[in-house]
Amino acid sequence: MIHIDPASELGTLLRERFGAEDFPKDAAPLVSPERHVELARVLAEEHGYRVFLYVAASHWPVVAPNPKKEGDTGDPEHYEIAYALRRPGPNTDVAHWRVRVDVGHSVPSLVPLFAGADWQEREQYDLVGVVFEGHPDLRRLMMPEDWEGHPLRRDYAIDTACPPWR
Amino acid sequence: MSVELTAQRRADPYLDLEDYDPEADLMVLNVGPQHPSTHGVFRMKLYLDGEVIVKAVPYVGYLHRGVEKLCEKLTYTQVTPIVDKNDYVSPMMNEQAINMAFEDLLGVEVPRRARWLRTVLAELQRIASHLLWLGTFTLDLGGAIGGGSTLFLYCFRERELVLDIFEELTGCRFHYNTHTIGGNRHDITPGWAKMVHEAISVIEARTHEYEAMVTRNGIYADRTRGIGVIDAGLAMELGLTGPALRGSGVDHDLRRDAPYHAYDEVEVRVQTEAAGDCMARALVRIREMRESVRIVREMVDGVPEGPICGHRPIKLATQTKIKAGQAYACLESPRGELGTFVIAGGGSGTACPYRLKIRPPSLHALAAVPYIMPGHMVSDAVAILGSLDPILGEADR
Amino acid sequence: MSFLLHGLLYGAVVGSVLLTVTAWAVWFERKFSARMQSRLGPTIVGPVGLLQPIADALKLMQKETIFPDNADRFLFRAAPPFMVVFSLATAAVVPFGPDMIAADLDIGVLYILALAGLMLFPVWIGGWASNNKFALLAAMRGIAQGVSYELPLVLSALVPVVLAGSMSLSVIVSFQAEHGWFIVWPPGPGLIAFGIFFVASLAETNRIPFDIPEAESELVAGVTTEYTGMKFGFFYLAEYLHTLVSAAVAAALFFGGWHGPWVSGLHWFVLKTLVLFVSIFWIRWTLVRFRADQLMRLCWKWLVPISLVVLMAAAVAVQLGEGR
Amino acid sequence: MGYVLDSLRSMGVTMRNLFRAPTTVEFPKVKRPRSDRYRASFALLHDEHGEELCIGCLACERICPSAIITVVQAPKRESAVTGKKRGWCADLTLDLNACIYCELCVQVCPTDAIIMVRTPEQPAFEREGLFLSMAKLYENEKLLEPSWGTGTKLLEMQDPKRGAEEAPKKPAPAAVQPTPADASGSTSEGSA
Repeated sequence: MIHIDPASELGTLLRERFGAEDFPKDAAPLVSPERHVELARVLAEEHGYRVFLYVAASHWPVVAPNPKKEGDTGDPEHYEIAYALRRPGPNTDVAHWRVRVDVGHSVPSLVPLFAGADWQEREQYDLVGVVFEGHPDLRRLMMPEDWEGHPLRRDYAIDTACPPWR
Repeated sequence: MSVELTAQRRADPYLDLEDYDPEADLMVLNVGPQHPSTHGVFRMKLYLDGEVIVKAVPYVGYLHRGVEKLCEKLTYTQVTPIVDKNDYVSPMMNEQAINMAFEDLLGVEVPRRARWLRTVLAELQRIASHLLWLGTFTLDLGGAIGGGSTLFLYCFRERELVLDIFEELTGCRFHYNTHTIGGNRHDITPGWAKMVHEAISVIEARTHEYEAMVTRNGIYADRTRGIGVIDAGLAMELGLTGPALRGSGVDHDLRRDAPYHAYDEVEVRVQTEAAGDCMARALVRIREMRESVRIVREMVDGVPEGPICGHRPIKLATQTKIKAGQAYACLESPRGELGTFVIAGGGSGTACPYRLKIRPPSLHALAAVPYIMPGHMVSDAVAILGSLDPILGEADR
Repeated sequence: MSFLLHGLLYGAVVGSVLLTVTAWAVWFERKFSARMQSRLGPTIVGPVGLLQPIADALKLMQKETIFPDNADRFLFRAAPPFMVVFSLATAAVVPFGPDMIAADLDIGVLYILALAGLMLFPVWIGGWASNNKFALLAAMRGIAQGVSYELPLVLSALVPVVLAGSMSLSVIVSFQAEHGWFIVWPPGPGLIAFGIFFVASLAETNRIPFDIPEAESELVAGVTTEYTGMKFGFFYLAEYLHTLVSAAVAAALFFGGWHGPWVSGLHWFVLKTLVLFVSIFWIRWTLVRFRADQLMRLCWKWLVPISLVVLMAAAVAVQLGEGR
Repeated sequence: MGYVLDSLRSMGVTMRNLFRAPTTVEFPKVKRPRSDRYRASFALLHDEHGEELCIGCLACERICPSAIITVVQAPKRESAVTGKKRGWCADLTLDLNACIYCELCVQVCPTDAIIMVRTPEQPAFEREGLFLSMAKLYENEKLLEPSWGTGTKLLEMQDPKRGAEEAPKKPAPAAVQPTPADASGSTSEGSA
């Protein structure tokens, strides 16, 4: 399970400089979309997390408020984008963080910092539909260019009819 | 030579051809998706000035099968045989990577015997995968009717020995489905260790022959030295891992630095080369092959007694239930860091993953193409692509 | 009149024998390379696959001829026969035995080299007419390579000419029969010249490590990318014929042709040609190929200067020998 | 010069290999031996009294990752041998066109009814030839050589408690069977 100890070097950084409050036991801490490029830069330049690992976006549909629970407001449709960087070498470590944006909003792209984010962000845009702001070349990567919809969204049925192949 | 000078500079992948030379009459050469040396169905559009590449635009996705979407619909127990097909040159690694993630989520302890067995299988798979790489790389350099195919067939001949070992153990030569959550599905048979010893001693002896034909050959060196140079900074930024990263001089190997399986019980000597060119990547892989032979030889006799599976064996499709959580598990596949990022729970119930993301090392390797190819010739494009060792099944998923 | 009859008769005999030999040379190469690669090679057609060339030819003949869109059909059709004709025509001046020569030209060596130069044209025509970028690139590479390697080929072939004092192949062979093979005597020039001639022949015949015009891992199939059926078969045949004839010419120029210890004759010539032919295969199935610029560097920086020096050395040797 | 020496060294390697025995075989005439566990196709089994082992429990249909197994259950009735009521399978089809040979259906089978066969090379000329009907599956039992794996053996091999006590006195809990099956298969095979 991904867990970042708030007392660790990474946890301290996230807590003190990037306002991460919640360090869940089974997930990476959330960072605001505005600050996360800065976080990646600090991690790469000051802490040696220089290998780009992955971007994994996931789509979360609307959760209606549970009437039985007091004060439950439900959850709007949103994307959750998990990022990871690795520090190479004998003291290797992985820095995980998550960014959450509502549908319709975009996330700042990491491409200016990491060339490896280019295709990963294109893939997530293609498959999940997250728009990465500042990406120099945000095209579909896996699916045909004229494909409709984003297959990895939860509302995209697995048996959606495929248009005739060119 | 001007070709070499331009290759050293980091190329701009988004180069506007107007900026290059508005007057230039560039030739657009479409290499792939059906081309002998694109290692599957990779396509790149090369803008050529004479024979020198000005800009390379790669296209992937011709082998996209929607594995990640499929995994969302399959239960945890059913996913293993599906991901087998991702990196079809080292299927063991796919199985191990995905099951490591699930074990992490479940908190299952893998028995020591299974961990040793997994280590041996992983190293054997590494030998097989590097052998296939060496063969196909030389094929790219030497041609299908020529020296390339000779070495290719030598490598396949030796790779057969490894596949025979896997067949003896699992019953399949390729898509084994021998790993499961918490351990392995097949235990070793009485004659297996002897078979492994015979195979690796043959492979070790023949590695010298390969070296005589490739790395110690002047023509081969001419084709690979100084070609496709990736400096350490670019390699890390691109997320290159494995031999491509080590070939750029970064001393990083998950087997030593973040030991999984039983790698904490064995010494792994990490092989690095500083040059960052095709030859460096080739040397790293050939030395890794030797290193894997040594590790297998040390480990195969000492596989400890005990159970091979620490979790309930698969009896029902929906028997493995994970409430919630996110996990990232990674291992050093022959191509680099093969990671699995899983979000469990969520809206998909407890039996299926909510979102499963496979981090393919090949995709990152292919992403290097537009950065390193410009400035080289068409012949070098083939060499560079071969030296990155991309597996399209894994890149496209 | 008798000259014409002689030419026709010998031409027919040499042509048909060579074509047959070439067909089985393909079989031999397939078998040889297979064993080198731990394979079995052709086994099904005939005993040990001996009828495989016939099966191949029949298969190629049955195949449809495909013309690419916008291809120049006339030139596209014209290229393959030219290839075969030029490589067969080279064989006319090769002395197979003491009196076995189709046309004993005074300028035999010049004729061979001229035909080797002409062989570039079908390559270029085929590559251009295919209207395919891979074929075009291959044709350009082929021209560049052919023109460059012509030079060391000519210069090294001139060494025996200078030593024997004649351009006629039969005279060169008889001279060697008298004074010893050029590969051993005079020591030095002949051997080096043979080395250069051999390498340049490999390049002229597009054999690995110089097969960049058809580099199939880069350029799919080079000039023959768009050729199908027997048109491709012609290119294939011409390639083997050219290789075989090159080996024969090298045997005549440097190894004394039909001359040998005990009984001189055709058998010695065949034996020498075969040894050279097999070594070409052996090299082909061992090495990887050069890149275009490395190939040029090898030619202009090494082969041309060395062959010039060797030619001078041969001339000096002849001058010194005159005083004898 | 370097090129010449390097080439000669490489040529030495190829010459050495020229005299090694070929590794390929003339395929249809000679077939390479396959391992015991080799899995190639499927078969359905009868027990020693000639009664169908399959009880139509749908386990294989549910586990199959590529969803190629279709089971039609038949109503429960008495077994002719034991006289006890048991389930029956009316029809079981398996589409080899999409099979990924993962052996999961074999592993989950509670009665060891479905197994894989190790006779390799089962080609077909049309797609229907790869579609295994129930009749074909029972035919395979007689015609083809069974592979090592059965549900019982696989579960025994993967038993997490295996090796904890030297001789397991009772069968593994997961391998409880409704009908007597291939009991001889439960050996301690595999502990090398």
